[in-house]
Parts: sequence; C-alpha cells; structure tokens
Amino acid sequence: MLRVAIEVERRRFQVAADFEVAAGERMSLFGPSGSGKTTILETITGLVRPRTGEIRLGDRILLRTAAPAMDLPVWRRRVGLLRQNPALFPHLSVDQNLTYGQGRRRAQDPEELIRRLELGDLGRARPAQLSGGQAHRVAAARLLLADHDALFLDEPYTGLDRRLARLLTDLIRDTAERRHLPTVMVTHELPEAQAFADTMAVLDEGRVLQRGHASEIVRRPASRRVAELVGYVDFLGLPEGGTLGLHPDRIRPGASPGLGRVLRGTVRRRRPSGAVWEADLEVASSPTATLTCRFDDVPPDPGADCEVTLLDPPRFDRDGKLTAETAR
Amino acid sequence: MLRVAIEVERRRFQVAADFEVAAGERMSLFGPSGSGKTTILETITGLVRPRTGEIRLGDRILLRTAAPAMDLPVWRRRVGLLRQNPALFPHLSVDQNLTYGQGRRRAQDPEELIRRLELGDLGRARPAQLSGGQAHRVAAARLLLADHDALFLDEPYTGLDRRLARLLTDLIRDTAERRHLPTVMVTHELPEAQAFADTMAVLDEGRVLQRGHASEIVRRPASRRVAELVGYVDFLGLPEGGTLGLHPDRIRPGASPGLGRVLRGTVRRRRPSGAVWEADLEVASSPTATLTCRFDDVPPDPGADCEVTLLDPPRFDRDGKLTAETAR
Amino acid sequence: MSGLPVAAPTLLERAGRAGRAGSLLAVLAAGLIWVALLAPIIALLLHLSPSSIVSSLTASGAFAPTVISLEASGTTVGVLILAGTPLAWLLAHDRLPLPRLWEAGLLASLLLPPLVIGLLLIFMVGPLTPIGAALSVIHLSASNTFFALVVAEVYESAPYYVLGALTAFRSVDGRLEEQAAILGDRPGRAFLRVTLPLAAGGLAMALATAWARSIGAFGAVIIIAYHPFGLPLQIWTTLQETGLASALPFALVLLVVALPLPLLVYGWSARAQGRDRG
Amino acid sequence: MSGLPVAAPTLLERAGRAGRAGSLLAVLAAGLIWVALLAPIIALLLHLSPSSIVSSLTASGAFAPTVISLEASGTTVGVLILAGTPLAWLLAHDRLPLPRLWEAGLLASLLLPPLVIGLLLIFMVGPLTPIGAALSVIHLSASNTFFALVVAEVYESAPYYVLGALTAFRSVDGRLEEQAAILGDRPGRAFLRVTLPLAAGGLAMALATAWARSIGAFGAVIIIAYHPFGLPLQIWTTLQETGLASALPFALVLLVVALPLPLLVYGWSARAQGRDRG
Amino acid sequence: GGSPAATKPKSTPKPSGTANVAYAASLENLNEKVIGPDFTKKTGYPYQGRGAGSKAVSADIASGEISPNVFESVGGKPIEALEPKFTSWYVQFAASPIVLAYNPQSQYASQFEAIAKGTKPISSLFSLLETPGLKLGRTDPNVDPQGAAFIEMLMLAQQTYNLPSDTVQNILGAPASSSSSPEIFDEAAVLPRLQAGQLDCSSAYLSEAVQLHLKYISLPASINLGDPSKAADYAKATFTLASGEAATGAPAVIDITTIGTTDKAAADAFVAYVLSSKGLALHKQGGYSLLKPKIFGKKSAAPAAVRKEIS
Ligand SMILES: Nc1ncnc2c1ncn2[C@@H]1O[C@H](COP(=O)(O)OP(=O)(O)OP(=O)(O)O)[C@@H](O)[C@H]1O
Ligand SMILES: Nc1ncnc2c1ncn2[C@@H]1O[C@H](COP(=O)(O)OP(=O)(O)OP(=O)(O)O)[C@@H](O)[C@H]1O
Ligand SMILES: [Mg+2]
Ligand SMILES: [Mg+2]
Repeated sequence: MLRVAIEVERRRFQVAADFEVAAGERMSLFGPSGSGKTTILETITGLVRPRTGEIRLGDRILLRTAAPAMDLPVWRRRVGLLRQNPALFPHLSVDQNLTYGQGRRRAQDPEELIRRLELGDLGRARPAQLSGGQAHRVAAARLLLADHDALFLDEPYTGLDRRLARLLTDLIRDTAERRHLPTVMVTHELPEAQAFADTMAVLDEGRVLQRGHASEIVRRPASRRVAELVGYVDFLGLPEGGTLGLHPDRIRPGASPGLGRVLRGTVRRRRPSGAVWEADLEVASSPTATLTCRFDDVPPDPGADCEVTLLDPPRFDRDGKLTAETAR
Repeated sequence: MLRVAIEVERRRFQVAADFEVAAGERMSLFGPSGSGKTTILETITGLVRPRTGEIRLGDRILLRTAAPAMDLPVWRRRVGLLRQNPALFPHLSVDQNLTYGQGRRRAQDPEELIRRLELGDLGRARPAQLSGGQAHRVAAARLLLADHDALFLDEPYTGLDRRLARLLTDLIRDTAERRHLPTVMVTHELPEAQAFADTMAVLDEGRVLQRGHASEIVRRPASRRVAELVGYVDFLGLPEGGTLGLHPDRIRPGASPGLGRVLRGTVRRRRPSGAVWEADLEVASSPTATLTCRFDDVPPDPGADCEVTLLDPPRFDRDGKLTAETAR
Repeated sequence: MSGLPVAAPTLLERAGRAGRAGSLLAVLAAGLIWVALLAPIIALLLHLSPSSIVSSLTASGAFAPTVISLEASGTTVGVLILAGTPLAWLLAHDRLPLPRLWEAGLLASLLLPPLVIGLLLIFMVGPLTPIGAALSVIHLSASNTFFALVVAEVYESAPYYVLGALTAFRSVDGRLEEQAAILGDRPGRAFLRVTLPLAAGGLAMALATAWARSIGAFGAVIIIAYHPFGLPLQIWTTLQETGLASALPFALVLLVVALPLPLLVYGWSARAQGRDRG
Repeated sequence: MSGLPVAAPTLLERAGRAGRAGSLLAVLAAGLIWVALLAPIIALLLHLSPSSIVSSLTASGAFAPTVISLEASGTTVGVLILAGTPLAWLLAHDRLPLPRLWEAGLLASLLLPPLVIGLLLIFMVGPLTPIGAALSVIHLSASNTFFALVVAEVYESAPYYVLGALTAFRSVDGRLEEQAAILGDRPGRAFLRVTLPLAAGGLAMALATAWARSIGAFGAVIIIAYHPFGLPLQIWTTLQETGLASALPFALVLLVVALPLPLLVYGWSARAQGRDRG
Repeated sequence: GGSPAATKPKSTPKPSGTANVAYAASLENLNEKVIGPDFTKKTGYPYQGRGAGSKAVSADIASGEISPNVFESVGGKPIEALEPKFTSWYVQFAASPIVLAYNPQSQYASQFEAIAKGTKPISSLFSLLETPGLKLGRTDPNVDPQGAAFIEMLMLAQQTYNLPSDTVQNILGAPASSSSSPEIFDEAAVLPRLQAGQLDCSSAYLSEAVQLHLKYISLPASINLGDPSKAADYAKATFTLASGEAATGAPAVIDITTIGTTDKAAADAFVAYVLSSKGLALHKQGGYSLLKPKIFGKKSAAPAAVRKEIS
C-alpha cells in the first residue's frame, strides 16, 4: 500500500496531493498539461523534494518532513518510474539498457517481455538508432524488468500506436497484478486510462478534484471542470438554470426519446473522425450553444437541421457542481 | 510544392518514399512505430542523408544525389521540423526559445500564438522548469514563429490532452493555410490526423502502402495491413474466402439488417472505454473470431449472447487485398 | 547543462537520516583533499610578512613584469581563441578526415616539456633559421622580444586549450545544434548562440588552464624570451638575486593578478549555462 | 554523447556543392594550425640523427630515468584518481556548500607556477618542518626521494586533473544519473556504470593533461626532488653537462614512452561513449 | 680600461648584428639582468644570452648545435677545447671563490659564526661538517662545476689541515662521483632551501653569498679555488666523475672569448664592454673578485678593442 500526503512548491502553484493506492490497485492520474502529475510521481520517487509531507510504501517510510525526519534516497525507495523522456543510456546497447536494473531477484522473464513489446531485433542497436516509439518501449521494458515495490508510468504511450499502446497496457497490468504492486499511470488518453486502471484521480492546478472509479468519474464528473478534463467538450445552458455536460461519445444522432433528452439543431460543420464522422451542431436552445456529435455515416449537409439524443448527460449547478438529479 | 523521392538506409530496412505535397496541402503520415516516418522528415530537413534521391521544394533543389549533385545544408533548406524530442535550448528562457528562429520576416504574431497555446505565464521560466506538455508546446510555438517554406510535425501531440491537441491542430492549420505551406504531420491518433490533414500516407517498414484522402483510407484500406494500421483491430474470416475488417467504431450493437451484415456472438469481456463501454464478443462464425464492439451503456453480462451489425466493413481477399465488392 | 527538474536542495536537506553521516564524511574528506591541494597557497600566505610584500613590490621595476605578464598572456589567450577554437570545433564535429591522427598530434604536443619546447623553438625561429630570417625581414625577432615571449607562451599553453575546447564542444548535445540549424542558423550563428553557451563550462576550464599555463610559462620563456621580463622570470631572477624572501611576494602578485580572469570566465560559464548555483 | 540519429557522413559527402569549397578551406586552415602546433615536434624529429639517438639512449644510466618517470607519474596519476575524482564528483553534483569558493581555490592552485610550488613545498614538507618531522618518524623524507618526486608531481598536476574531472562530470546529463538511481543503483554503482562512461571524454582529457603535467613536471621537481632522476631532469642535466645533442633524444624518449597512455585513454573514452568514429 | 663609450667604433654609425652570448649558468643573473641591458644601452648592439654548463656550451658549439659569437666560461678548459677552430685566445678577468653559507637559525649557527669570525680555527669547520644529522647542501659534481669545486675544496682542506683521511668521505656521505646523495640539490634549489631554513649550511660561490646576503664562512685562498696563482696547488685535488672523467681542481675563474665571425663587431664590442671599467665594476658588484685581465693563447688573435681595454 502506498500512502502519499505531500505539498510541493512549483513555479506558479503548490501541488498538494493526498491519496492512497492499495497494493495491486491500478490508479490513473488524469489532468491537463502542467497540472502537477509528473511532480507527484517524481516526489514519490525521490527526485523532487516536497516542502512538507509524508510518503509510505508498505511498512517503509520513504519520506517524512515532520520529526523524526526521514528522506530515503532514490535508490533505496524501490519505486519504479517511467519518465516522459525515455532517458536510455546512450553508451549501452538496447540489451544492456534492458537488463540495467535487473537485480538478483528476477522480476520478469526478459524474453517474454521483449517479444511482447516487439523489441526482438533491436538488442544490439544503440539508443541513437532507435525511433521515438522504440526508445519509449525499451524504457518501459527496462522498468518492468527491474525489481520495484511500486510502479509509476508517466505517459507510457508516447509515440506508440494504438496497437502497441494496448500491448503495453496489458503488459503493465499483468506485471502489476502478478507482483501485486500499487501502480499509478499518467496518461491523456481516457480510454487507455480506463483500460488500465481501477481507479482514477483527476488533477488540476496541483489539486485532486475527484477520485474514484474511472467510469463513475466519466459518467458523473463532480464538477464542470472535471467534466471538461475528461472529455466533455460542450456545455448546454438550461433555461431552468445550470448546465448540461455534453460528451461527443454520448450524443446519438436521431430522436430516441426513450433514451434521453432530444435536441434539435442545425449542422454547421462536419468532418471525418477515425472511422466515423463528427458534426458541429448549433442548438436552438435559449443561450445558443454548439455541440459535437458523432455520426456513423456522412452527417446531413451543413445548414440542414437534425435531431440528436443526449444519453444521460450530467447536470451542473450555477457553481459548476454536479447536481444529484440527472437531466433525462 | 514539395517533391520527395528518396531511399534511406536504416538499421533493418530501407526507407523508400516517393510523394508530393502541394503548397497549402496538409498531409498526414501514418504508420506504426519504427516504420520510417521520422526518417523521411529528417531526410527532407537535411538531418539524415539518403543513399539516393532528390528533394525539391518550390523551385529549389534541396538535395540531388545524381549529377549534378547538390546537398543544401539544413539551415539553407528553410524546412521547419518539430521533432519528437522538443530540444528546447536549456540555457535560454522560454521567451528566448520562442523567438529563437524569428527572422526579419515575422512569420506570425507571437502574442497570439502564445495566448492560443496557453503559454502566457511561462515566458521567464527555464526549460528545466516546464512540464512535458509545456515543453512540447513551446517547441511547437517556436517552430511556428520561425519563417519556413514547409512545415513538418513529428508527433506534435506528445504530452498534450485532447483539448490542447485540438488547439494546436487549429493553430498549425491556420499557419499552413495562411502561409500556403506544404505541411506534413506524423501522428498515431487517427482522429487528430483527420482533423488536421487533407491527405494521408500510410507507411509500413519504410514503404508507402497507401496514399489518398484520409476518410477514404479509413473506409477502404487498400490492404489488410493498412486496415490494421488505421485501427481495424479484428478480422473475420468469411466462409466464402477472404476476410472482413472490423473497426470498433463501425460495429453497432443490436440487429439493424438495413444497415449491414448482422452477427451473433457471446460476450466474453466488457470494460468502460471513455464515455462508453467496450465488449469483446466471440463470434460463432466458422473460424471462431473475436471482435470488439462499443456500447453506449453497460453491455450484456459476460456469457450472454448478443447481436451486432457491421457497418459497411471492407473485405479483403486471400492475399489481403481489398476486393471491389463490399460485404453488405 | 543538466535539465533535471529538481530544485537544488541544500546539502542537509538532501541527505536523509541514514545518508547524513555519509554526506558529512564526504564533505570532510573532500575538504581535506581540497586543503591539501591548497596547502602551497596557504604556505605562501603564512610565509609572507606584510613588510616583505611591501618592500618587494615597491622595489624599482617590480611593476613592469606584472604589466608584461598580463599583456603577453592576454595576447596569447587571444591567439589561442582565434586559432585554437576553430580547430577544436572542426575536430569535435568530425569535420576532419582521420580525427584520431589529429588527436594524437595534440596529445603529443601536450607531452613536450616546456624546456624542450624552448630549445626546439630556437631551432625553429632562432635568428639563424629560415623562419627567423623571414621574421627579421618584417622587423620581428623571436628572441628576447615581446613577440618571442608570446610565441613561447602560445606553445606552452596551446595543447591545453585546444584539447579542452575540443572536449567542451564534444559534450554539447548535437541535437541542439541541429535544432538551431532547423531554425535557420548558419553554423557561425549556431556556434555563438548554442554551442558556445552550452560548452561554456568546458571552455571556461580550457581558458583558465591556458591562461594559467601562459601567465606562469617559464621553461620555454627563459630560453627564448629572457626579456622582456614577465612575472615568472621576475620570481626566478629575484630568487637568484635577492633570495626567497623577496621572490615569493611576486608569486602572490601572480596569483592576485591572474585569478580574476579565470574567476570571471567561470562566472560567465555558470551564467551562460543558466546554472544558478550558490 | 550526442544522440543524433545521423549516420556519420564523410567530409565530402556532407559538404554540398556550395559548401565543399568552404569545407576544404576549413580543413586547410585547421591543418595549418595543427602543423604549427606540432612544429616543435617536427623540429625535434628533424634534428635528431639516428646515431645521436642511439648513442644517447645507450649511454649508461639512460634507461633508469625512463623507468623512474613512468613509475612516479603512474603513482601520481593513481593518487590523483583516488583523491581527485571524489572531490570533483562532489563539486560537480553540488554536494558541497559554497561551491564557488571551492572552485576559486582550485583555480588559484592552478595559477601557482611549478617553480613556486617547489619553493613552497620546501616550507611545507622540508625536513625541519612539522610535516617533515612527522614524515621522518615513518622514515619518509620529502626531499630527494621517490616520495618527494611524487609529491612534486602531484602538486604540479592536481589542479589540472580536478578541474578537468569536475568539468567532465558536469557535462553528464543529470537525468541519466537519476535514471540509474531509479533502477536501483547506489551512487557508487551509478558512478561506475553511467557517470564514468558518459564523462569519459572529459576524463580522458583530464587524465591526459594530468599525465602530461606529471611526466613532464620540472619546476617543482627540480627543487624538492633532484633525484631520483626522471626524464625531465635527465634532459636538464644532460643539457647542462653534455649539451643539446645528447639532451634532445631524451625529449623523444619522453614523447614515446608518455604517449601510449593518453592514446589508450582517448581510445577508451571513445569506446565507453559508444562513439565509433574513423 | 677606457670608457665603454670610447670603445664604440665611431666608424660604424649604426651598430648592426647581435651580441649572442653563451655563458656558464652561474653568470645568468648578472648577464641577463645587468650586463646585457647595460651593454645594449651603452653600445646600441642588441644582446642575446643563453646559459648552461660551460662544458655543455663548449660541446654544443663544437657540434654546431648553437652558434653564439661570445662565450664566457668558468675555467679556460672549455674554451681551449674549441681552439683553434672557433677561437684561439681568451681573457681571464674575474674569480669566484667557494664559500660555505650557513643558516643563522641552525642549531649549529653559533659554531659556524665562531668560525666565520675567526674565534675558532677553520680546520674545525670540517669536523663540524662531519656531524651526523647536520644538513649540508651542495650541487651535483657531475653537472655543476660548483659541485665538483666543493669536493675539490674539501680534498684540499683535508690535505692542508692534515685532517683524518676519511673526512671528505664522511662529509659527502656518498662517493664523490655520486649524483644522488641526499645532500645534492639543483643549483636553483640549494640556496632557497638554505633560506627556507631547511639546511644548516650549503656550498656557495662568494658571488651568490654576497648577492643573497647570506651568512657565510670565507675559506682561505689555499683551498677556495679563487686564486689563479695557486692553480698548481689546486690541481692536486682530483677525483673521478660518474662519466669516468677526472675532475681536477682548477681556479674558478671567468674566461671570455669571441667565437667565429658572425656579427664580429657586436661580439668584440661585448667582450670590450665586459672588460671595460664599467663592466668590471658591475662584476665586482655582483660578488665576483676581480683579477687583472690577462690574455691566454694567441694574444695577437684577440681583437684590437679587447687588447685596448687590457693594456
Ligand atoms: N540513426 C539510425 N541509424 C540506423 N537506423 C536507424 C537510425 N534511427 C532509426 N533507425 C531505424 O530506422 C527505422 C525507422 O525509424 P524512424 O525513427 O524513422 O521511425 P518512426 O516511424 O519515426 O517511428 P516512431 O513512431 O517510433 O517514432 C527504425 O526501425 C529504427 O530502428
Ligand atoms: N523544476 C521545476 N521547478 C519549478 N516548477 C516546475 C518545475 N518543473 C515543473 N514545474 C511547474 O510545475 C507545474 C507542474 O509540472 P508537472 O511537470 O508536474 O506537470 P504535468 O502534470 O506532468 O504536465 P504534462 O502533462 O505537461 O507533463 C507546471 O506548471 C510546471 O511549469
Ligand atoms: Mg508530466
Ligand atoms: Mg519517429
């Protein structure tokens, strides 16, 4: 079990985090760029020193600023961190990088890992000869092969395509489960975060805004700000006061009154998005609003009207807090 | 107009690219990790020397290995490249980094750019004090502020959340349009690639497999390999020979025979994905296959049967080539 | 050059409970080595009585050697910067064929003792050599002139500067120089704006070393440029003439007048690299 | 240390049509400077007739100074590595309070001319000083002994080594050292596995410089360790006794026996850093 | 001698050529700091000098390694070795007797002082030097003429004062031919070491002791090698050097000559300047004892200007 309560001074704000991650629990840390995610991970690892705080891992105290003060150096914390910059050792071959952290206890079968991350033919290459995504995978594999008591992954999907990202997710999951480690992942990809994690913490400007089950947070963001962060791109002012959060994935074209509130709008723009299409609709509701909706096929021509159904949108009051009743 | 025809030796294969990007055209380069995307961009920029080839930009010859040989040095090519590693100058402040490449001709209004990328309060910070995403944004802004005749962006979305990614897309689009530049972007995010680009090239092991309109490529991948690369995760063997490519976004739960072929399967696993759910279904077709389908709400319990509709799936013959008739 | 996002911790902050004793020990050991290194300077300060300093320094002709030393070493360092920096840069960037050979030459020239350099300079530029004759045509002589002094100092210090600058340039991350080129900088501009500030630490060290070598140059100088007298020769002749007690104050003078430049250069390097340390 | 993904181009490959002339010019200029730097060595080789080399080197007692020089400089470099490396590491990693002060001390010690170091060593470790008395208790004497020779060489070369190593350590990317710590390396292990190979270029230069300074040490040596004779003193006394013709061959010997170590060290550094250059 | 200005040949309006002087190393300070600059000032000829052991200079001239046009040697032998090819004459004009400098802070200072003042006989000096633990400094007999002269002085003293036959051995603590006795230091180091208080006493030339204001014990002319007229007596002290050559006692006198014909006017002017009253006075100030200048070898070969100064 990892128990963190820290306050770290940063350039413009203070990062204050207070949370626990149970052994075997996988948590994802979600937040906009510059919100303090890396700061938290680096503080736990011992690379950044907090102003005050306490960090415990299992029965070990990694850091305590209160008396009796304690500050384990990085190499004694046994906390594994995959950083945003892969930081491969440029003077070592890929193979030597991979086995760098392997102690007496073999944490993982290297062969299997290398195979699963498709690093098979890179063994003798130098880091300078790797592509960006290859370097990132090597860094991830190097971390998983080392023997740590906790795993932190700071944007492990950098430079990886969807397929490799999913492979890596599975690998980290397997490792964390088998070794029963508390694991924290930072990512900007909500689906990846969910595919990986049990729980999620949403961070903004150094504070944890919401913590809970990932699907719960996405469905019921505690505040408008959280909603923005987890992908609600549009907000619809309600005549009765408050706003509805609109998520592109949770708007259905066509009127299905049984499923939720139906809105009528005018198509303003449309574009392909992945295997489907997206259209921006201007909604005729009292304060004019725009919303983005997905279509399986080419949306109506711009200027045409169309109806959409909102699937169970969260509703926020004037202060931006989630209100208990939903807006069916 | 940018005209590229090059062959570059890499560690395990040769990267051979032959394409044109018109002035004002935005192309995205799509391909798995290690396929040669960066190699192509760096070759055009002059950082990597090809074995043979010719590169023209407008009426200038940047490189020609055939006689009369020509090889403009990087600083004369006027080709802007955002690299995967932001490579900010560590000894300069953010402001100094931003204005580094500004020549006499002002390419862009710095104030506006800084505001739009939300870098406003970082001006006096040092690169070492930036978060990963902040550093990446600064590098992007620095490039856009310099005066180039072509723009290349190698994974510009690294470390950025969806919202910032979209902001950056808009900014690059605006810049490319206003300055009428040929622009090439490398990204692993299909939606981002589409939001940005007119055309797309799919690269694998150093070869361009398909080139065309992005939505066209996604809907009609020229081969099974292209399909895999653009997000078709499952393939369904057909009793009559050949396979269907299944894209999670293009499978609808429920039977809607009017929309496409209906399949029946057993739910094996389910998980939340973004604001919706995903389930893995085992399909009862002759060679047992698995497919992943999106559900707006909680999918049926594992073990339960359910029906899904395939929306216009592409069909591939035994050699993995797209067959003309689709499999309605 | 470290880009580590770690607020510089103070010594005791960083050391955990367990580490603290180790760190104190390390500081003590380092202090011991440092003091041992400085022992000659301490001995110098202990042995100089204020009166002996005053009397040596006010002796007639005591001021001129200081000026000459500063002028000659300044010129030397200038020559080294102009001629040595490009050579080092080209070598560091693998722009020269057979780099190993060039390096070996530099290492060999590092190994000639100053005295030998002086003797060989007589063969090279003495008045009866072709070079010496050529020089005399333009009314220069490489013996017992300011020019000779500079020549001797250049040869005593050049290998130190070139090897130091070479190492400094090599330690600069090539990607940043590439980045400057992408942003449109010609090599010259990129050198001034990126390479130079990033190599500042190593260059400061190369410059300080070259400066020390040249202002303290003795072996080659005494052979080809007994005149005009710089400080090292002043120390030597004072030692011969009036003894240790009057010679040592000049060593202090040498220290005092020579120290500001390296200190400045080190300060510059710290600023250029954006290190803001104690 | 550059991680640039650029296959090393040959000189002419890299230079485009327009750049080629410029590059050739640069190579020529560099070559000129290099040859000028090597001129004393060229003069030395031109001046030695094979017969004079043979006769000087086969003179009785010509072999012993070589052995003594190698032994003493080897010991010196060993002492420097053991004592100087930790000091440099601590300074480079900001583990010491008031780093500027420590640096200033090192720079000052760099500026003491060897002759002055020798004179001050008399005050420090002469037989009638406290340290000298203490040494004599353990039957060591710091005048005219191998020990004295090593002491003199250590003081002549230490500042060069420590400053060089300091610079080398500073040029290592701190993130890689942090990465080693994350992967469980104690500082000592991280030093050996990461810092050392990455600092290899700068360390090679520091070692080569220290080696050159110590094997060529003369000023301090002649004052406190007239014997046992190393090569520099052999050159000096031969010069005094029998003249240039017999002295110069020893300069060549010095070059020949001293060069392998720096060459090896540079070779090691290139390998350690994974640079594979011509 | 006449005034140096008078020796400046009026016939050559503008002096051309350089006085290129090779000299015995012990003259370095005097030549470079005093004689050279003053010579240039008085005559207009540039001066360039280089010091080394007299024997080495002689060898380098003979082998053509260096080509000075003036040679100042300690003792006439190195010059005679160059005759007749390079010169056939030399002038002897000064001497530099050996003394024993001592450290006034030494535990033996009072005894040295008593001997220096004459309250104790000079012969007792040598038994004092035998005292175990007494730190004597001297220079290398194989390299430095002074080193050999010191040993010869001890041998003469042993003969003159009928000291026990092992006196020299005991004082030297090593064979006379050895270069590596702990007492042996470089010329440049031995007196600073005495001044630093790390020696009890040291061999020195009178000129050095005077210049450096050292306390010293003058030795009688019969043993101090400073009197050319006692050359025959001095020659009785002889020992073998490491090279196998014999070192034989000879007066520590300064001899000067010109070499070859390069820039002959400048060379002649330098020798004439040295022998002028100004030049001699400067040597006296420098601690040398002046001798009446005397030409050895082919007198007629000496330049007129030089002969004029001597007459
Ligand atoms: N300097 C180099 N020398 C030789 N081979 C290299 C070099 N750099 C990269 N490679 C190899 O070339 C191939 C293409 O690399 P490139 O960097 O172009 O891939 P990429 O498509 O950009 O991948 P990613 O998405 O992971 O960044 C890779 O297999 C890589 O191992
Ligand atoms: N070394 C530092 N000193 C002071 N402030 C810093 C330092 N490093 C980062 N910061 C600031 O602290 C804030 C949080 O940075 P952090 O790296 O933790 O963000 P992040 O959430 O990881 O962002 P990203 O997703 O962009 O990586 C940022 O606003 C950044 O500017
Ligand atoms: Mg971060
Ligand atoms: Mg890439």
